[in-house]
Amino acid sequence: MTNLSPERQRAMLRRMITIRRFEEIASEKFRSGDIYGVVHSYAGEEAIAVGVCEALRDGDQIISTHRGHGHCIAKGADLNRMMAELYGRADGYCKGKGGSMHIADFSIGMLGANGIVAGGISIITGAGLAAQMDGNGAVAVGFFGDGASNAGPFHESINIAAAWKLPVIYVCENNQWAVNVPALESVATPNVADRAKGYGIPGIIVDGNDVFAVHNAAVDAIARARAGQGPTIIEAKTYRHRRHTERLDQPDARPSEEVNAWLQEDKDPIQRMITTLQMQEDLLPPTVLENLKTVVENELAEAVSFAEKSPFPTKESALQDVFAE
Amino acid sequence: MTNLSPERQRAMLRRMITIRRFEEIASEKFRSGDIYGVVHSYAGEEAIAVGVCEALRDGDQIISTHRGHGHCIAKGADLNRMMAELYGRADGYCKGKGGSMHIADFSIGMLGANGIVAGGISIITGAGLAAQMDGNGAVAVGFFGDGASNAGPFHESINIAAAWKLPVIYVCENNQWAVNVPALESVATPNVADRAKGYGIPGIIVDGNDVFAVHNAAVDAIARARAGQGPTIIEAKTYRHRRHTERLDQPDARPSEEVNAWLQEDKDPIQRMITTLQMQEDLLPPTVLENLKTVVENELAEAVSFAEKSPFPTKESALQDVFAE
Amino acid sequence: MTEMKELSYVDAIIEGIAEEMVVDPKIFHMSTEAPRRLQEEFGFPRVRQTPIAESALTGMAIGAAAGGYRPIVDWRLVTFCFVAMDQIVNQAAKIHYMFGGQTRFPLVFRTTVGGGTRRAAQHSQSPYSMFMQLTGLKLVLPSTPADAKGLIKTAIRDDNPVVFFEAGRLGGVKGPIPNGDVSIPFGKADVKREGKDVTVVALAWMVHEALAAAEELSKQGIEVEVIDPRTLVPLDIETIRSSVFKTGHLVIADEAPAAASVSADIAARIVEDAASFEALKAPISRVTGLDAPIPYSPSLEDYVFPDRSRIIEAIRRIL
Amino acid sequence: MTEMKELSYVDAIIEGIAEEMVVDPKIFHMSTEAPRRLQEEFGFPRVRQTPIAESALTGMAIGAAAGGYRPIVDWRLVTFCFVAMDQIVNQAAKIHYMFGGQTRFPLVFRTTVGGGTRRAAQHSQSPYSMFMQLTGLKLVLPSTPADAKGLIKTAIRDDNPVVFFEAGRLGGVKGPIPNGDVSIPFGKADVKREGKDVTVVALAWMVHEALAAAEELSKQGIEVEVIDPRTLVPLDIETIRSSVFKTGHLVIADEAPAAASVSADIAARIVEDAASFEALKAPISRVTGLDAPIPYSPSLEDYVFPDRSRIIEAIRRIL
Ligand SMILES: Cc1ncc(C[n+]2csc(CCOP(=O)(O)OP(=O)(O)O)c2C)c(N)n1
Ligand SMILES: Cc1ncc(C[n+]2csc(CCOP(=O)(O)OP(=O)(O)O)c2C)c(N)n1
Ligand SMILES: [Mg+2]
Ligand SMILES: [Mg+2]
Repeated sequence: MTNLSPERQRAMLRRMITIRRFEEIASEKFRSGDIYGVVHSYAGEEAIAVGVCEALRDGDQIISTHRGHGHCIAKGADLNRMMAELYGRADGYCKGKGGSMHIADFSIGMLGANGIVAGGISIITGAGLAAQMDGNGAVAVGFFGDGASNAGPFHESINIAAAWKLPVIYVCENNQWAVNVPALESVATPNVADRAKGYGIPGIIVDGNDVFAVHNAAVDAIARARAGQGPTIIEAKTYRHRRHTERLDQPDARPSEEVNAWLQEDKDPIQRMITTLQMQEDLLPPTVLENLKTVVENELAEAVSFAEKSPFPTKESALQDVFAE
Repeated sequence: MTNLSPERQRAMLRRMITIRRFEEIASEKFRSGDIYGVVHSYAGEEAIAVGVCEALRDGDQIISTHRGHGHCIAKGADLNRMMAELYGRADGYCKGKGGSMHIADFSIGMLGANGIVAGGISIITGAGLAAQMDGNGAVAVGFFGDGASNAGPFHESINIAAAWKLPVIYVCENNQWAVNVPALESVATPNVADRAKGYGIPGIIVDGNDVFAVHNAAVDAIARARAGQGPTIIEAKTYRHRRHTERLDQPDARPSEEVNAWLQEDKDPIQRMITTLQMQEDLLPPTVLENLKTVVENELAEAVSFAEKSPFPTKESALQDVFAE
Repeated sequence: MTEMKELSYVDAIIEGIAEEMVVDPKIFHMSTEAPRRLQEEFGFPRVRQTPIAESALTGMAIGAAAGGYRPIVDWRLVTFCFVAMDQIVNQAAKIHYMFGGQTRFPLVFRTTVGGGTRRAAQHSQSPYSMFMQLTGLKLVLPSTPADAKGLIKTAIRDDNPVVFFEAGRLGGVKGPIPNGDVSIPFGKADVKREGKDVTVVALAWMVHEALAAAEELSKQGIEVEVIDPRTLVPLDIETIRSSVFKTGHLVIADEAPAAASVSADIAARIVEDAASFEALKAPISRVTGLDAPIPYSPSLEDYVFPDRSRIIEAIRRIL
Repeated sequence: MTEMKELSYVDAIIEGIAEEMVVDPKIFHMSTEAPRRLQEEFGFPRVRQTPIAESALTGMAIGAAAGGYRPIVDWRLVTFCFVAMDQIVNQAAKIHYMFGGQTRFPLVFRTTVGGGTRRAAQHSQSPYSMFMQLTGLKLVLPSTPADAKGLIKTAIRDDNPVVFFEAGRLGGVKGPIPNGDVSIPFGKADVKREGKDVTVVALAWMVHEALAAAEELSKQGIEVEVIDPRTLVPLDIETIRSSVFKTGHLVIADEAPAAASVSADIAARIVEDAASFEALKAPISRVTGLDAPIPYSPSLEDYVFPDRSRIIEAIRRIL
């Protein structure tokens, strides 16, 4: 299923656990009032961000959605600055100006979360254009949801990328719902990947909760893109573990049997990865797994404490950064 | 090729000739300064509007583009009021407020030309939704260009129409150019109809200069729509005889050999129809054809004279019709 | 006197819609998330959940309106309507005029404006002023449940495209709702509090801040008149002008940024008219959002938005 | 003194772009129709003709800017930019701020505004005022070839998103172009004519109408000062204020509709400031497009747009 080294496999598992625990803490801190506004949890979809980003190299770029924490972590963002941003503090990635829906780290090629559905798709296409003009083989990856695939910018961007053979990989995280609307009612075909036919590009469907399947699909699409053969749509079938946002006053229309089924160990991307690794001898002895979880826990405790200690931004700083000097 | 009665075939020919001559007069009057602003000629594409509209019945609706005169005439608009509108006169369809890019006749189900590429696609989709809710079997037809097929509204609308099985026929007039950009550089696949695959609906390619081929495709798609089976994309391959607009200061990037080839009798939709009719005994004797041309000529002369006699609107009327009372 | 019931601002709007939907079967409602009450009361096909395609929805509403329906499209947060801006600017606002008044387009676009929810720049906007440049749209911005209900009914009955801006911050705020058919005409400002010393024109959430400021200043003997225009198009400048004749002092309070805004417009209209210009005893003062996108952190967001204390400062500055 | 050459307004802009493109290889130009000179001089890939997908182009420019490029996107007529409005409002205008100033987005959006071309409502708009509500964009609106060339160079060199509005009516108007590096700083209004009796702030095409009006009135002994702000963001209100101190009379001339416009904004800013409020000897007068979408027929269009005679009337009214 994969020929990644044991180290890389464990590193991927660690990132997936980091994302899950980050989201759990974010939910908790949202409810305790330390995090404001809105939080969209990526729990349940970790295999996609991690599977794809593991296939990238330095200089490659990604863009995210409103559900952005997982993409940040998978691309290597700093947990302290992420948590501080959620806490609205001066040491956050955006100096407290962005919050959950607007975390970016341009220095690592993470071009940002986005509060507008499909808002990032054309931006990452432009990053792909820049990469093509640079001619250094870099690629750009746009993450977006099944809901976003029905929006105009999806079409305009993928059509241009296909016509211009831009090195962009469009990764649809099909978690089967857009807030309370099922994808099957919104997307005209059963699969978002079917759309690829309309652009003459490959449309690959993968089990989005199988990190290696995702990774393999990403490796192929990225190789294609680096070779100048143009874009690919990867549709990763998945499910979100939690309601649309952490706001409890918003209804969740998903049938509870459906939700429960996806919460089981045989569906959970992290449990599945652990099982897979454990099936290979010596790859993930219990102590290693425990150790890894402890490391993650410590890192996140450190991130929370970093955030807590960081000051709120001075009010005058609200008027800074409107324009670059 | 067709089982339309001779009368209907001749009526279709007459409408095609009317469109051609209307456009020739519009070009001439644009150059003489009687028509202002901008005129986009439909010359060369007559078979599409006429072939499709012949398949419609009362209560069906269409929407047009910036290149709208042909659709108006094919749907049965009044030539006098059309010409008066181009002349900017009070008796024009829009009381002189609209001009060439904004002629509509809601009473006959012609929902308007549109200055925005792809601007009408969602509006006609809404007309289709209304028809579906009315439940009386009416259909809606959206005309648009190859260029428009790259715009976001194309995607959003067709996806919804497909998901909701709306009775809409999307007719792409692929004249192979969008101003000076060749469709082959802009549309990611060789055919706009290929896009239909991405929505799980039929995508039919027809020779857009063969009025019967267009008509047959329309009949099928309309039957499907009336039967509640949802939308169809019809791509009619065609070519515009003239530059993008009648403004001579705008360059025309199309190779002159290409243009010339399309101007030949064996490509011209009207000549082709005449030839086809003349191959059938007694269907179009020379005198009938001459007579038909004379009738058209007289009607258009009357339209010009109607327009010339109509007064310019009073300036105060500029402030009327901003809101419906 | 009949007893009045209480409803929240949002519930009042939904009730207004529901009442109209009962009466007129041509009304239907589309949005990416359907209001639960409407969904339960009317269901599909009159209440539709849609793909995320606000541009298509907006255009579809226009097409359906041409076909005799009275569509309501809820864009949800106003930030989502920008993907539909072409349909708003180039189609909805102009279609009646452009085609010489041939047919009517009875449309309501609902949308939520305003900040204060810690949702950062994209999700905290109040861009109604931008829509004022678009001749051809009626614009509503209520500040109380009763106004909201009364104005949504008028919006639905109007034969033109109406953008109905709902103040997010007021969504849960309760207020009395008169019984019976409570529709409120467009273009009639409401004097929310009478006063003789200074006129404060306030919009949406700022109406309540202005009332709080008035209460405070009243204790110090300053009587503030608070006017809520309620509709931006048509704008009832006459009521504002009359108040300025009385008070000679004008403050305009709006959480949107000042540049090219309704607050600028009101100021300009007052000083363009010779009589109201003469009546002014002091500079006009605007109390608006500061010149920045809306930041996330509470310490920043609270600084960017105006409030009662800034209204009080502004009044003091010009009195 | 070196000899000056003459260029049309449009050619001056293209020359400005071409000069910058020679110097900086990171600049590239995208639009649905490429300017011929740029195409010939630079060709693909630096000058790209694109599918009709203004939203994607706008977003792509943002992504390419993040990657170190300096894209110029020509939306062509401003009416076409509304399909890209989300990328303008929610991405370009806010992206620097929202992400805490992490990186720069040097972008120029070119677009043509204005009427007078008999192209009816959709194709005759001047909606720059709407963009003023969007904190985070710099807005340019030149009225002469020299200003156009100087300001496009500054726009390209600026590290922020700039919307460069080009007045369609002025496209073919010729004027002298100074030699050398003619870049003009943003935020500096230009006094196009000095006068002591009344200040006319005019934009784009209206600058020329105002100058014609000034010429006319000068014969009658009225000396009009004509000020062209040139950039709307930043707006040089100080130069306008100084002029009002001198003349005590202010007329603002803009072909866009009055509501919530830059003309309203200038008026508001003048009367918010105690000193300029005091300096005003008469009401402010705005000369703007009338309240209608732009109609097609010459008899109608000419009525809707203001011109020199309406400027003269307005001046007479307040003097
Ligand atoms: C243009 C736009 N319309 C509506 C919304 C409100 N909204 C936020 S997330 C969301 C659902 C997105 O669904 P999907 O793309 O499948 O992503 P998911 O939340 O499932 O990860 C909606 C409708 C938005 N942010 N932007
Ligand atoms: C949104 C938008 N962008 C650009 C334009 C300018 N424009 C007018 S027609 C046209 C080409 C349209 O091409 P196509 O759809 O193929 O129609 P055709 O003119 O070939 O009939 C363009 C770019 C426009 N009207 N609207
Ligand atoms: Mg989803
Ligand atoms: Mg074409």
